[in-house]
Amino acid sequence: MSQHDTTNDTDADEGRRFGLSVGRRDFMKAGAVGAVAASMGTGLTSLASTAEAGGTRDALVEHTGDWKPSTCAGCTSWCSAQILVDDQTNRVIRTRGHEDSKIHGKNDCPRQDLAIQQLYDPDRITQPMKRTNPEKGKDVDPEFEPISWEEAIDMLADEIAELRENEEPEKFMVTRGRYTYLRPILYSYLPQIIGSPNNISHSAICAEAEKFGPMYTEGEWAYRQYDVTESRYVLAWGADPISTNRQVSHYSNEFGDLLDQATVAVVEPRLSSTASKSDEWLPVEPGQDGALASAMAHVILRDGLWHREFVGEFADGENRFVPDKQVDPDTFEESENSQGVVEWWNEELSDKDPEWAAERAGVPADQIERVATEFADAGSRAISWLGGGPVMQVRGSYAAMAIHALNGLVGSVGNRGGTLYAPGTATEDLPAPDEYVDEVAEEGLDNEKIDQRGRLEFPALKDGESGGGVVTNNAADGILDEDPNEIKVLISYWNNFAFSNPESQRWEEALAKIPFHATIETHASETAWFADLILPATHHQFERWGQLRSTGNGYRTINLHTPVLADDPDDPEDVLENGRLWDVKTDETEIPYLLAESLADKGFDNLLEFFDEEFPDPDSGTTLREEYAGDDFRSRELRAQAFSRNAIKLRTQPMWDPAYRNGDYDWPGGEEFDSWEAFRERGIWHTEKWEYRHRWPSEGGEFGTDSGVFEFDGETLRNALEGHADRHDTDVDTVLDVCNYQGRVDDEDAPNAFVPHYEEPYGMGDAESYPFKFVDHKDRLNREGRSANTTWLHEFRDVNPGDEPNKDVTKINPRDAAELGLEDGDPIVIRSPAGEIESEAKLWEGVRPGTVAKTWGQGHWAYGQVAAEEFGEAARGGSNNMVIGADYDRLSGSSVYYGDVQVAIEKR
Amino acid sequence: MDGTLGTDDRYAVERRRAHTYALLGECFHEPTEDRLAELAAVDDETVAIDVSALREATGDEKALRLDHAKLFVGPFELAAPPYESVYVDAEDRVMTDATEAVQAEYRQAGVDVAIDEPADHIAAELEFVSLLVATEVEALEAGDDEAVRHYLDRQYEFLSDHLGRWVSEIADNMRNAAETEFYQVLADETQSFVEGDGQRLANRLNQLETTDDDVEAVLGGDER
Amino acid sequence: MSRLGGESALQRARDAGPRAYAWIGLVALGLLIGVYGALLTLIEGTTVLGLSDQVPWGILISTYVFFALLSTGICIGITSLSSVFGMTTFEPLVKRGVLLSLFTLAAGGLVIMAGLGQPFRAIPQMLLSPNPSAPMWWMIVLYSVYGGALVAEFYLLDQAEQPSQRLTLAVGVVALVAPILAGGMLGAIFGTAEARPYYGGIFASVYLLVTAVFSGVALLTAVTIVERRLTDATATAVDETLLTGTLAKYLGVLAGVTLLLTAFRHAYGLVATNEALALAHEHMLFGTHSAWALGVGVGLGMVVPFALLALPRTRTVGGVFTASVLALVGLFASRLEFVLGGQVVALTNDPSHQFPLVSYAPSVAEIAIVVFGFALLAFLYTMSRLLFDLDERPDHAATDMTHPNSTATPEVTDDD
Amino acid sequence: MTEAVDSLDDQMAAELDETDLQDEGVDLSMVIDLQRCTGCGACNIGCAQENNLQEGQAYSSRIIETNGKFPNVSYEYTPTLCNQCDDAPCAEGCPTKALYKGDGGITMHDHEKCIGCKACMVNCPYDEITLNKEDPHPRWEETDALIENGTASPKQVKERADVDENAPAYYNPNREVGEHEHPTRYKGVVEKCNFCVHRLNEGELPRCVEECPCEARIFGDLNDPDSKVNEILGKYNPDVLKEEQGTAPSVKYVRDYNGGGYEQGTGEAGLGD
Repeated sequence: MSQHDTTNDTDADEGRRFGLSVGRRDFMKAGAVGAVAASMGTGLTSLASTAEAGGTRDALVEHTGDWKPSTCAGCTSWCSAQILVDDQTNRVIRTRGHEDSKIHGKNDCPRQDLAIQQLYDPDRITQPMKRTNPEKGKDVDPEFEPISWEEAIDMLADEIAELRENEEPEKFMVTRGRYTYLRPILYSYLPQIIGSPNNISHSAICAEAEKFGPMYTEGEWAYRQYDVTESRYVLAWGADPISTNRQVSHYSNEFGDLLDQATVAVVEPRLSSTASKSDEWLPVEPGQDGALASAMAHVILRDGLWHREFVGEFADGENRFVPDKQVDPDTFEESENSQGVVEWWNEELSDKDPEWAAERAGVPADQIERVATEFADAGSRAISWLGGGPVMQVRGSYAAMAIHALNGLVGSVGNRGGTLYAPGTATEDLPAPDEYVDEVAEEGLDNEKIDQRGRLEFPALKDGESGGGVVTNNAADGILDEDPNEIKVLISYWNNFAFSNPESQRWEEALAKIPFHATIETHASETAWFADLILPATHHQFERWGQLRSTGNGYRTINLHTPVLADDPDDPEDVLENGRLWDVKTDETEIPYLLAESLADKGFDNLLEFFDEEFPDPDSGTTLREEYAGDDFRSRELRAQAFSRNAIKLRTQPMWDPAYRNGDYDWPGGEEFDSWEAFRERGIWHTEKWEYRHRWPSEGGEFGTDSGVFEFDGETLRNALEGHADRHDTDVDTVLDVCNYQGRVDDEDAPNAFVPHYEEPYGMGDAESYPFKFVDHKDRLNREGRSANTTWLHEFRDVNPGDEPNKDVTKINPRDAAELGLEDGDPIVIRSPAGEIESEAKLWEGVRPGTVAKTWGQGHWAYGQVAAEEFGEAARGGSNNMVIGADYDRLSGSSVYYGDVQVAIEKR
Repeated sequence: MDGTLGTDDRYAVERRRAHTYALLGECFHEPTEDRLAELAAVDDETVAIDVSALREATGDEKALRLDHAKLFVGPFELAAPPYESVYVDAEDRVMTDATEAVQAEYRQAGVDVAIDEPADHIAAELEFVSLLVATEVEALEAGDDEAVRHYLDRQYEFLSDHLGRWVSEIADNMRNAAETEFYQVLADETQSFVEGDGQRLANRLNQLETTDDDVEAVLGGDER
Repeated sequence: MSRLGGESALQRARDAGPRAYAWIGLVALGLLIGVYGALLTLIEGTTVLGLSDQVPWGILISTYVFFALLSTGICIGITSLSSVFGMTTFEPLVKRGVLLSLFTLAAGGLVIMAGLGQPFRAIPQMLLSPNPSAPMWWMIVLYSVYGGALVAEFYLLDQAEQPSQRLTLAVGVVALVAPILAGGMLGAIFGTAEARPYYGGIFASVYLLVTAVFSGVALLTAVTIVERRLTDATATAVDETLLTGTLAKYLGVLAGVTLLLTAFRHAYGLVATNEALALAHEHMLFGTHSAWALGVGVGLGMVVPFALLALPRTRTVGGVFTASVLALVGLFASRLEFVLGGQVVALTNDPSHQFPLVSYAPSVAEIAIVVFGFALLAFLYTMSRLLFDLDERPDHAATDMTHPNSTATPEVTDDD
Repeated sequence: MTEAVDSLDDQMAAELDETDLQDEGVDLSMVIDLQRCTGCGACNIGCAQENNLQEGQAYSSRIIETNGKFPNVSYEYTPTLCNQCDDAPCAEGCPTKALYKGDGGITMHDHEKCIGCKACMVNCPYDEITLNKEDPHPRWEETDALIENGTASPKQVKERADVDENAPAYYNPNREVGEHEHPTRYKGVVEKCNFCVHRLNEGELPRCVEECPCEARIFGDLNDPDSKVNEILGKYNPDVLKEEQGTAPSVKYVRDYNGGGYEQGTGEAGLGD
């Protein structure tokens, strides 16, 4: 065997450089030897497994690491995601759409990938910090010092305990921005047990007005999903589905086919991403969307194109919807599915022809005619897609009703290729805290809320109830005027109100005024700049338990957030040990629990009792105390993490616990798992598919309106408005007048108060000194204001049509620029009655003359080194919210961003 | 090689093989106190070579170190160069094709050289075989016959392509040049064990091919 | 055959007087600056150079082109006339011409090496994995051959006792053919880049070779004039009439041809239908670079020398010297204009930025390396002046008695 | 998003699994369907993540074009990457064959042979080659934190993520697989897209193809008649960027970014008033 052998056939096994030298199957075996070597560790002298030897890798991470389920909350699509974690270094490498999701599969929009730069962002807060400079102000350095979690929680508990002793719990406040559906723990139950009515969510600066339309026509205060795979005509109003909000991944994936099978028209003052790919672009004058909606309804009725089965028909078949003519209601037989179309015609539509609308909206009459006709020709497979643009305006509510009512006219409500909602989900509500609310708390809860919702000038008619909805931005005025009461202690979580509210300067003052403010977020944001305590939060996509949901393709999915860095997420020890990059905690569960323990130390143990009693592990029944008995801070942290796990198990129990499911829980249908592990491993649960037309009364269903049918005449709105008027013992006309609407109950030369109708836009600032209308729109790579510190956002900023990489340009039509003597790249100032910002001019034809368009998202002066020009000193770019005044669409309570913002442009 | 190497354990034979290769690999390293202490502590049962002979032959440590340097390290002309490439490719060259081939073999198996020596150093090769046998044992315990078969093949391949081809020559060189008895004994033990093991492996593989007894039966076979 | 030993060189240096010390001090300073620039680039990487992804070739490349073509020009323009074609008029310039060619080539090599991303791999990789389809590879090979030929030629001129006729001729031919091909290949590097019409395809080689001769002759003339002022040995060896007569006219013609070619090049460019090309020319000539590209490159560098040399009145030694120096400065600028022009209109082909104009300014490190090139040239030439007798005429003149007009005195007295 | 049948990615990955890059005549190509593309930039970010690219050095980039006058305006986003030209000017001009035509028709770059002469950057008509002017990601070597012991310094994050290469903390080690790739490159050499050859060798699709949410990037072997690529090219007539340069690019584009229809009509006659 050992003669001098000069021939050695080395080429046979010499790894072919590019060929598949190691097929996948043998690879598995090769790795095994390495594993044995690794396990022997020091036992070896001459060799070591390649991992330890720091040598190069011999397999892609996709083959060695594992995909763990989680959810991306980069926008409200809330896509279900899978995170690739490298097995050797426990590092997150990639994120993609969840392969099992019937909504988007592995497809995820670019935002989701920015999360990785967020997770490994050096500017993340790594441990709790305390302010040492008592003075608060925009250009006052807070001089944060690191402190331990124990001290921080103790400080916060002291403040709350003091409020309770002085029996003024209403001076405690919680503000919430983004959230998961574990939100009730921190957002509702904690303030309820402490006794404060002041928990303020961000909804009114998101798109509450978008829900007003469907509520007062169809009885559904909710966002919709759109059946694009089956649709033949899509008319998008200010919506940009391939770029932002509510299922970007699904709509981007389907858009190519949609262009083949359907006609797409977009109503938008600037050329948006969707508009640039669609068949028709209606460059509407900001604030005039309502005129187009009424004119299109006029055309549909005038030409007899409405959906007979859904709307009804004239007894003798003769179409009496003749322009400028009133119609006798008796001649029209309404269908079982809707009511009031004749009243809508008589009160509003009869004289609103395309010419009338063209004058106001600046869109050619023939285009309006064409779009309306082709929209209606697509019959029930036509979508009137309601976006935030036309409705988040001072008189946006009625435009929302008109736009959504178009779906009613063509019968696409809940129908194939039309506007759908979400099938029922099998989540369980978290246990309620009622028995743990003592009298001091009861008293506190009776106070009026700090955002003054429900007052005469703030109807906020969510779900038909006066004062039902939040008026987020008005909370700042409530704090500043100490009306209804002073706020002494604030917990703000997962929000940056000092940046994301219109006229955000007011929030800077309000936050500076609050004596004690603890903020729970990942970065030192503008809001944290005024905080006394920063409690660093986990990153939602990788480091915590939570649950959100996606809606699309006819389904709704329940998506889990799981701590992907831990090997066994169920084991609190493991999660605390290596589930997080830094010493950070979950805002909605761990921090409230630690707070409860600290409050109990100070004698107020209602909260702790609630958590300990009501949140055992539903699987094994063991309570938190049984799991971890110790009273040292480490055991508290472990209990807090176990509490988070138990909470999510309780929330999703029907899906994974067959016994519970078949108990007295009314199971809505959908996937069934038979163990928590199986469900957690998968991380996503699907409902049944939406059943077309199942809500139509003609098919045995029922709409959520007071009348139970689709209302063109606004009967539910009438009841809500009358409710609000009675509450203030006045009449509807005064309410509408105070709230700055033009509609009146029965006044000939004013629009009818209840039917969907056009109202002239209310300009904030006079047209002479502020000649341009400001078009604010979303950034494709912005994770709701949280991704400005990632380098990729700036490097690829030109994915927004008209924008430039690494810049924050304002897009101006070349004709306007010529008048102002502006050239491409000139530094400019944008001034409005509310404030002014600096920017750079970009001459771009995709902007309507008389308007300027600017992407929202930049203008941070804190948050991090990439987001700000000079951290704590100079802003990078300009924050749109500094020039958008604080005004409201008062019926829905929404803040106003569009349509009415008048600005002036000057060369710097 | 920890773990109980009791005689009644079904795979004792294999474990002993693994341990022997590892031990031999050790011995080719520079003789330090703890290595010699380790050698002294080895339980004869767990090794398939006459370790007691080795133990007696250690003698004075300083001489051993001198001899080790003369044979394997230099600085002058190596008496018994411990590199396969020297024997297999051409008389005096190091880091030739053989080294690269061995390196590729290690990398494919997921291991790498941890000492600053070329991959085809005798200590590394011996240890690599011991690793292959250890993995085979694991596969045996997991009852994955296919994997066991795979590793037996790999062992045989490595012995026939590499270690087996030059072990006798290095042994001859050691026998001619070694001054201390330790390296004389080491030469004999290494050569006889490696060649014997290679032979046994060949028989077993033929037996596996010709008959259809499963791996279990085959391995349970003859003692050393 | 001067056998000046080492010590006599030192001795000559000592008695060259204070002006020489200043000169040597200046050269030393230049070398120091250069070393600093090269080291900085080596350590920090090309980030210290003013380059970007749109302008990969900056002043270092244009300086390399300038030096390489100088070397080529001297050889083609002057030395080969004597070593290959046996002309005698330029014989006094031959020996220093060969040295100047060699040293400018060395300076060029240094500048390009310092500008490379991975300088130490350059030669090994060129040898280990040559790419015959790459003009750059051929250029490097040919210039190496040329360098060797120059060394051989100088050896034959200076040291060899009785060089055989055929050997000198053979070396001379190689020293002529190699630079022509190398210069052509240098042009091909730019010309074959079809994505860059500015370089003009085949025209690049022609343009570079012709302007090379102009620059070579200008350098040789300038250096000779300076040497004549410094040492009377050279003054006697090189007759003034040679300078103001044949050389001046020769230079004048070359200046005219260069001016013509450049004018044609820009004319074609400005009216080109290819908008990017037209914009590039327009930007280089009348845009931000127009001061040095048009003013210095064409105005000072070609028009003024041509005028000086064309008018007999100004064709004095001083006039010729000024013309040569201006020509050199102008050509240095026009090399940069040529290299930069091809990149100034970015290829990002991003229509929304329709032909973005890219800015480029040499960085400190780049200027330092350029200074290094010149300092090295000056240093080598100064040393060679001390070590060798550069005024010596090539041997073949001495032995070839049969050649009628081999005497030193020029047959034409030139007084017009 | 049809549930039952595999996604486009899965089918292409299956095809790739059977393709052995070593075989002669494998001519890998990518077809980009501009109607499906929404211009979202996911390809750019996915590529930057996979190849640890320094900011500003994008293999996968874009050309953006706005034409027309308001209100008739068209905006077009064309994703770009190295075209792996069959007749590659960069490879022809490279003095040391650092750039060469490798298996599958990919224009490969051997960083060990690259001398940093940048001739390729001058020759490439598509500006797809970038230079590493310094060792990449110097930002990640900084040791000072934004807020003293409140936030981490970039170096600390790298240590926490167990990364010691010249790379960000979210370093992707995939390029270590197969020795010809250098995971992060280093100063003085150029770099370019090579269709993620380190992934192809392991039977995975290029990262930009997997990352595209619109399934607008179709990848496969042109010489395999029933590959997805040929299927698409069978339906739509492809065009390539700068065809007049004659480099025969392997990246082809089909259909139009602005896929919408328009209102029929042949315009106005005569010079009019």
